[in-house]
Amino acid sequence: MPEITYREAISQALQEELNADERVFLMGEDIGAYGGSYAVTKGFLEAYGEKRVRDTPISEEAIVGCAIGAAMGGLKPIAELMTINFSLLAMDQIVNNAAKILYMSGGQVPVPFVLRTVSGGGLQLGAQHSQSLESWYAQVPGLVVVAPATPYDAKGLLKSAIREPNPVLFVEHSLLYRVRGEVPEGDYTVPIGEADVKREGKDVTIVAYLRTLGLALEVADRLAREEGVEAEVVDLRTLRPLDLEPVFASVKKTNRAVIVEDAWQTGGLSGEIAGRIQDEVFDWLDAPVKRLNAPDVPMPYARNLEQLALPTADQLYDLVLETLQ
Amino acid sequence: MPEITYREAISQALQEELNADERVFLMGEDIGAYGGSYAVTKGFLEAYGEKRVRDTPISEEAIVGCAIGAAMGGLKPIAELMTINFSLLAMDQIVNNAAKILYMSGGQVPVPFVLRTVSGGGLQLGAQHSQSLESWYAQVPGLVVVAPATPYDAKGLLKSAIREPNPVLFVEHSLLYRVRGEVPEGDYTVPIGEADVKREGKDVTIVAYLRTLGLALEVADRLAREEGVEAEVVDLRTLRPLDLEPVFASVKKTNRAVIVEDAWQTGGLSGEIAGRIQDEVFDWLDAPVKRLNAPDVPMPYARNLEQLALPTADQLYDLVLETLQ
Amino acid sequence: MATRLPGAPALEREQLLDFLYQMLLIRRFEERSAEQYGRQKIGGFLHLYIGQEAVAVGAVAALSPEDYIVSHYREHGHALARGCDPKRVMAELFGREGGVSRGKGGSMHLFDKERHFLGGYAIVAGHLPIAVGLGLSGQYLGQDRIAVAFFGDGAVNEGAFHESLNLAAVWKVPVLFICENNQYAMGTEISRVSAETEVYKRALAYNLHAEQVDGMDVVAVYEATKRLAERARSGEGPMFLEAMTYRFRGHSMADPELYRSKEETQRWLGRDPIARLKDRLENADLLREEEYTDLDRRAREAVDEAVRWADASPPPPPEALWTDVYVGRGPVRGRDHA
Amino acid sequence: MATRLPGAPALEREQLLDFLYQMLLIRRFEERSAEQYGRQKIGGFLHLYIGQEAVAVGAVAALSPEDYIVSHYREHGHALARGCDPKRVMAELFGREGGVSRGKGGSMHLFDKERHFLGGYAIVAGHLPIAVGLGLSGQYLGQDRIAVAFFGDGAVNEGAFHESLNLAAVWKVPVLFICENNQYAMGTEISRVSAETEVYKRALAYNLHAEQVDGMDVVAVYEATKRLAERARSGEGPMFLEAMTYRFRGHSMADPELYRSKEETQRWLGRDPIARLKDRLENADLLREEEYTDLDRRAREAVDEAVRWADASPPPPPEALWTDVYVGRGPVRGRDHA
Ligand SMILES: Cc1ncc(C[n+]2csc(CCOP(=O)(O)OP(=O)(O)O)c2C)c(N)n1
Ligand SMILES: Cc1ncc(C[n+]2csc(CCOP(=O)(O)OP(=O)(O)O)c2C)c(N)n1
Ligand SMILES: [Mg+2]
Ligand SMILES: [Mg+2]
Repeated sequence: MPEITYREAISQALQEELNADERVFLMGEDIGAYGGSYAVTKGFLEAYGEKRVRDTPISEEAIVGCAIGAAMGGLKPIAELMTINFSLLAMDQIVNNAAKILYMSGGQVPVPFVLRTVSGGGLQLGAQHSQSLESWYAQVPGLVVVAPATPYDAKGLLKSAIREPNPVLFVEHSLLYRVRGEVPEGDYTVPIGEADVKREGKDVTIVAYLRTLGLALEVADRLAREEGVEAEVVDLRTLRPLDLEPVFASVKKTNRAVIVEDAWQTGGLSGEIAGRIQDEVFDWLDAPVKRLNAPDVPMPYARNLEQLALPTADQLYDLVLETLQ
Repeated sequence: MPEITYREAISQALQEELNADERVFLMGEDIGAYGGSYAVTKGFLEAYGEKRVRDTPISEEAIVGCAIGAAMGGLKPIAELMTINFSLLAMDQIVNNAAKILYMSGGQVPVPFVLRTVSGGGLQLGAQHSQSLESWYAQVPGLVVVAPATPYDAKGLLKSAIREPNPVLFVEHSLLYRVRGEVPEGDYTVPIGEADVKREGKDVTIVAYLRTLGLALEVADRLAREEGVEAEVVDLRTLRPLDLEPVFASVKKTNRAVIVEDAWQTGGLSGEIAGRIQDEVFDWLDAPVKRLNAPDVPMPYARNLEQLALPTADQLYDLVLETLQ
Repeated sequence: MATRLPGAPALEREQLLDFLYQMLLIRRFEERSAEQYGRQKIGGFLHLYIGQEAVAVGAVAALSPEDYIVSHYREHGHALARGCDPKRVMAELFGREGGVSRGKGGSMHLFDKERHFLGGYAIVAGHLPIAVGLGLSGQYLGQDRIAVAFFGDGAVNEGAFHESLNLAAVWKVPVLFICENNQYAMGTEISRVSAETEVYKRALAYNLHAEQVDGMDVVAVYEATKRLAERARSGEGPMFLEAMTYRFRGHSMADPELYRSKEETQRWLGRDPIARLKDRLENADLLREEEYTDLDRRAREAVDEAVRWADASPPPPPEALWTDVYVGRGPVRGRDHA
Repeated sequence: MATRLPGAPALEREQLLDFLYQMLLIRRFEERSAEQYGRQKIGGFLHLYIGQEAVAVGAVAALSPEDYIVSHYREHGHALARGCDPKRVMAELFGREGGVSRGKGGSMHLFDKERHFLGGYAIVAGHLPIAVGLGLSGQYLGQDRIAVAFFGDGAVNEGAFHESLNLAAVWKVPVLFICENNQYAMGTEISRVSAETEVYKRALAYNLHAEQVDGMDVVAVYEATKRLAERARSGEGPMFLEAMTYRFRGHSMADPELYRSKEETQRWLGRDPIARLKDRLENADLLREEEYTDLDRRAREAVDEAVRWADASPPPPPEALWTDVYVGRGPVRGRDHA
């Protein structure tokens, strides 16, 4: 299988779906003439033309609302918000319209479209450009929220998202675009709503998604090497609907769990997951479920401070060891 | 002490602060000529004039942004968003500006203002007007989020909020405006960031806020009457900073906890609280921490369905008993 | 008897009588809604369309049945004008299974997909970008179809208004924006919150065609809409129509109406769109008193029937709580508590 | 030697030379920033102001030092023109403790409260309502003070633009909106995304005074700003100025500039605001070549000094992560992991 980047995997999925279905089109800021702010759609405008690759004004609310309307009219829009920070400007459309129209219409009007966006910090972009806000959307009934951490999952999940009959927020991570991995050429899908055990182990369960999956795998290797501890790593992949069965199964085996997430802790997903674990497998737990989140501060610009503002491998390593004591 | 309503308590606090400080002013949609959509500011326009009671266009983003700027310029704005559902239109201002300017400016520029809004369902207002979104704001460093459940707390906390040097989201609940309680005339404050034990008990801890406090107290009485169970009820009152010490202390005594909240479960505060309880007082827990949230559906309009879409006293009663088994 | 109205030669008498009937239907429907609200058959917010009937009736009549319509929460009139069954609209207000949205939407969220009535929305201006998207879908698929959005003067100050008009203009989307300027947003008079009180002038900033019409004159609304809809349909891009009108009742049932004078209301009552059309038809010898009485009787009967039907429709089954959250996805969390 | 420029009798030679110096300072500052970015002394996004210097210099010079200024992320020029210390601005770009925002803001978030420079903001148009609030505070407190917001042509399509202009107009807030129309928002040419490419015409919809000025002519910008600022100050409400300009470099350091032609850029380079003022002064016999060389040398030295100073400034202490989240509230959650 060819090894390609996360960026290329997403780009492939988009191209294949554009080729397969005339109703699929892209819209967003600077996706065309500029080639996409993360270069995912480079060359698309030339290849597909202005009808299907639509540069928009800087109007996040209209972008999402227009995609909703287009979906209601029978198209399959793939809208892009340059980063998840800007999604706050479109949050009304996402939460009050996209997520609710099917329900409010008594099931008459589905709203199938994909909203791609980019989450995360780590590039010194400062407080207004470095947030991980996906957990807010994961709270909303009516939305599907997907967050792939590998090139393989990115392509397969994006294809599922485009074919999904519901609104999907597709969250990419700015630090993953250069990550490489094996990705089949041509068509395949990864099902939405299934978490994935990315590494098997018997001593402790680590739950992660997006950037923190890499952290978890790195720490798991180090734990095996340095401490003889075998960590099982579960990648959530979909944040809504949240598939925790593999987590429960894993904790029944390991009796210990650590959750690691880029978001701020209060109201992030880690609390939900910890709450569910302690509820569902209470009798199997040998230690409290531990959580590693970003510290509760806006993202600072200075490189040294930013490094302190994101969960690190060392912190995770220590926390896992703490759980094992 | 006179008995007044939650609505009157809030109105009193506003008037007293308007009287005390010339820099305090109100702005929002229909707070003036209309008298406020929940009649909290009825008569204010006549009493204080157009300079201090400012009707705005329907422009949520500008309302909040303007309040931020006015605060930076030395005023003490009390802005109002008619309901928390509309706060999504201003979320960028709240999250990306209000919460971050102090930090981004390296501590130079504080943004002291109050944003009043109304949360909750139960009045058949349908999917777009019945949400409980306060937990999203409770995740954001830089914000203070206050959510009083009684007239006494409402007046005292609003006064604290107006004097607070940080941006405060002050969340009222649409079903509480007619609730009556004893409220001192004149000045007093309730400190921000302190949860409050509203009922003492030794058998189980119930954590609640806003509308669910009433539910919890009702259920506690019934439990005492019908089962001889003494529930301790903790009212969070402030959602950020979240004061869980009284909860931990309570659980150390009761060994059991139930959290009840109007919001959807995934990503609400109940997960955070359950996650923290099991972490901090793991060895004291005799049963998993249980949670009662709204079912994961948009709010339906039909009365019979809406009743099913909010946590009920019966559900809470059953869940507490389940915890006690 | 004459067959045409002076000044409106394109309209058949039949159609003019139908305008009258539809306005009466809406009027009676709203009056009964208010009454049923008082009896607590209807809950939540109820926003009556009384006084503005000429806008919905004139505008919707000028559209093709394939054209998409979206509206705000004051949308009973638009739904009825589009031909939604009054029985099912009333049942929706009652929160019953037979409602157009199966009781899950309510007064503010009427949907009737079959009639391309794609919803009432309760976030001010939140449906405007949706209209742009609907118009885009028609354009993209090469359909002969436009989208129409109804909204109020208050919506004009929302960012969504601005972004939608600009996007529609840039892409030349076939969408017709119809602003019903009833001069108040809840209790706020337009001049207190809008830098420009002639709303169509604000629309001109987007380089699109915009004009104003007397919203109390159903024939004028019909003709203006017809013209603008055809221009949009023929590729000229978005069009904007400001209909000057007035709501005769409060904003919602809770409104004490402290913010406007009796005299003002009285002045506008004198321009009642129903009475005006009636007079005009009578003067042109196109309508006899007993015909009018008959139309009104039919309207009242249809509404009586709607109320009876709605009341006989059962509430949605408890199971309905859990459906329609997703297409093709199983039960959702929280179900265990049910 | 002459003392005045033909056509600009109000300006002293001193001030004109100061304009020239300030433009040179910004130009050299930005060139060095680019260089330091290449050396990874600066991280994140870096948006250079090169080409647009006349706007910041002319406009800020026309304001009172008490007037509030807010800007977007392309704000180094505005900060320097307002008198922020180049050393501390460069240190901010370096993410150092000596930075104007103590290293926590970065290039996009320069703040200097003492100089009433109340920030650079990275959400397009997100600072416009803040400017309205700042203007309101001056009006409310009876201060003789206006607020000024700088932003780009791309910001005009955001809802926040619309809401801010309307609110300011309704309340007659003393705020001056200055749109730097450099004709591109990242890679998107204005005519592709704005229904009206003459931005000041969009502002006219709010019933406020709006005009256009040659943004490559510092004297013209100064005069227009002076006029509009005084009108705002004297109670006429918000004012709008569109400055026609061009960025000579890419949007940010990552921009491959595929979207515009070399010829176009070349044409605009011919209108370089620095060369233009220099020529004009020389033609009017107000500047000698060696004076210019001297000004440029001073600018270069100031920037050299800024780079040295910034590099000597230490990074913020780890403790700084936890401060400035709240005023007067203790440590925040997550600290236990530090
Ligand atoms: C975003 C948002 N803000 C505020 C409200 C509350 N609200 C409901 S209707 C209304 C007034 C709207 O007035 P207008 O657009 O003129 O329509 P009209 O009611 O006059 O038909 C307001 C403020 C809302 N529903 N949505
Ligand atoms: C709300 C929001 N959307 C998108 C972006 C990404 N973005 C940053 S700058 C920019 C272009 C802005 O162009 P303009 O306003 O013309 O200013 P210029 O860069 O030309 O000075 C975009 C789209 C953003 N920062 N904020
Ligand atoms: Mg109105
Ligand atoms: Mg630009």
